Amino acid sequence: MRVRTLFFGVYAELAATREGSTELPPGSTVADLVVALRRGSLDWLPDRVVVAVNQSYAEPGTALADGDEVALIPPVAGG
Amino acid sequence: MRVRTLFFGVYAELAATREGSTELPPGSTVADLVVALRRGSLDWLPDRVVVAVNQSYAEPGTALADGDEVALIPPVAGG
Amino acid sequence: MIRVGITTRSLDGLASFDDLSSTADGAVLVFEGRVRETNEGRAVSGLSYEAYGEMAEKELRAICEEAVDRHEIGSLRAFHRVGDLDLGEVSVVVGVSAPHRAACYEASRYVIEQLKKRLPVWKKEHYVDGDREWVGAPGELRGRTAAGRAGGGDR
Amino acid sequence: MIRVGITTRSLDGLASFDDLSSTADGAVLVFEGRVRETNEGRAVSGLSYEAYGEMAEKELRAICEEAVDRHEIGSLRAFHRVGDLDLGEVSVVVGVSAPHRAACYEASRYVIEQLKKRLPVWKKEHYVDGDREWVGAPGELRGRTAAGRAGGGDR
Repeated sequence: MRVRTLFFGVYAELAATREGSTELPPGSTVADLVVALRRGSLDWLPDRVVVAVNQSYAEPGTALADGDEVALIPPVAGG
Repeated sequence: MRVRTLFFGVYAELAATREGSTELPPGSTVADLVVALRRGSLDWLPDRVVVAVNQSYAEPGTALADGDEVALIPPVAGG
Repeated sequence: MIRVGITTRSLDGLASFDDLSSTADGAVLVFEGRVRETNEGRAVSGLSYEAYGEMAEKELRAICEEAVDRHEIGSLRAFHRVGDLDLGEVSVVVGVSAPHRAACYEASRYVIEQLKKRLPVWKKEHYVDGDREWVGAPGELRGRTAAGRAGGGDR
Repeated sequence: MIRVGITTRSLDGLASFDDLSSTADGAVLVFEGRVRETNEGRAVSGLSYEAYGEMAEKELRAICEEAVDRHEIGSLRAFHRVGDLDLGEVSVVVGVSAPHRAACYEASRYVIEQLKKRLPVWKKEHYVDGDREWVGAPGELRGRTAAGRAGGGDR
């Protein structure tokens, strides 16, 4: 399966992109995606990075599905 | 000595005036003034009425002086 | 830095966001109290406020000075209106600007709560049924006013 | 009753006292967050905000719905601006009207505190010395950004 990845703030700057996509084995979780990204070019990505799946905050154990929109969320600073 | 008395809100309505003056023996306190007013026509005045002397809240024991401005303060309801 | 007043005129613009603007302050909070159409279940048609004007202004300034002593504040405005007010009209406004939001919320709340306790201001409610009553007046006195004797004071 | 948004345009008028007027509500409270000239001792020249727009709008609506569930509220407005902001410009506005003031203060504070914790919005501070930094970004990442490599990221 393939998920869409979104980058914001300092993560977008370091990834030098705002969007990517990653191929994962069926049954992969959020934690599996983070491991895959860190093994690729995003070695700086914190292993406990906050993640949103389809625009809702998700846990590391959340299962991913083909076509999911997964956002990597740096520490927020609104207001 | 003589003090000026001011009435507001429901007290002004019941006293049918906004202002009066009362003659008191030298050395009188706020409590003495309230007793004098209640013995006069203002028998409805609560004996624990809140009083301000010269525009500051005062205690029953506060001593009065000739020419003081004494306001009888009904329960406040600003805001 | 503190501006206060008791006035018969509209409070429009007396504690506006424009007035409270400073690049030193990251937070601005403006509270408005308005005449509601009901109070304790009775339909209200309007209010009359009366104040011991000179004392009320002194007391309001004292309250604001206490708030400024307790919190890091840029500007503070507090105004109370007196006279006859229609439904929806603004009776009180409190505006605060501060470097940080916590001070804004705490100072604003302090001013409005203290003002309600301490300001020598009185409110007569006018009800849709024609009755009028001094809010907070002791029940035993209400029965003695003209409105009370006309039958409205014994609720 | 709830209106929220994430927008690149000025927030002027999006949570105004006129907009929040209802004779059922005796209290109106409007909070504005603005760009301050200093942060943690550094002189700021401006900010850029970036948001995960769709999620931020959903999250902001969820926060407002929680506030309405917890308090008796008439109307609630919350808007966050994104893009480049100068000193003194409004970055966030929260407006509440309610029958009684306690609900206004509590709901307003709830929305701003939750928004700061949960809204997927990021802020890059521009400093007078020319440096720029993502606020809250982990120190070890700052050193890897273009600004960090130019020497500003190791404070």
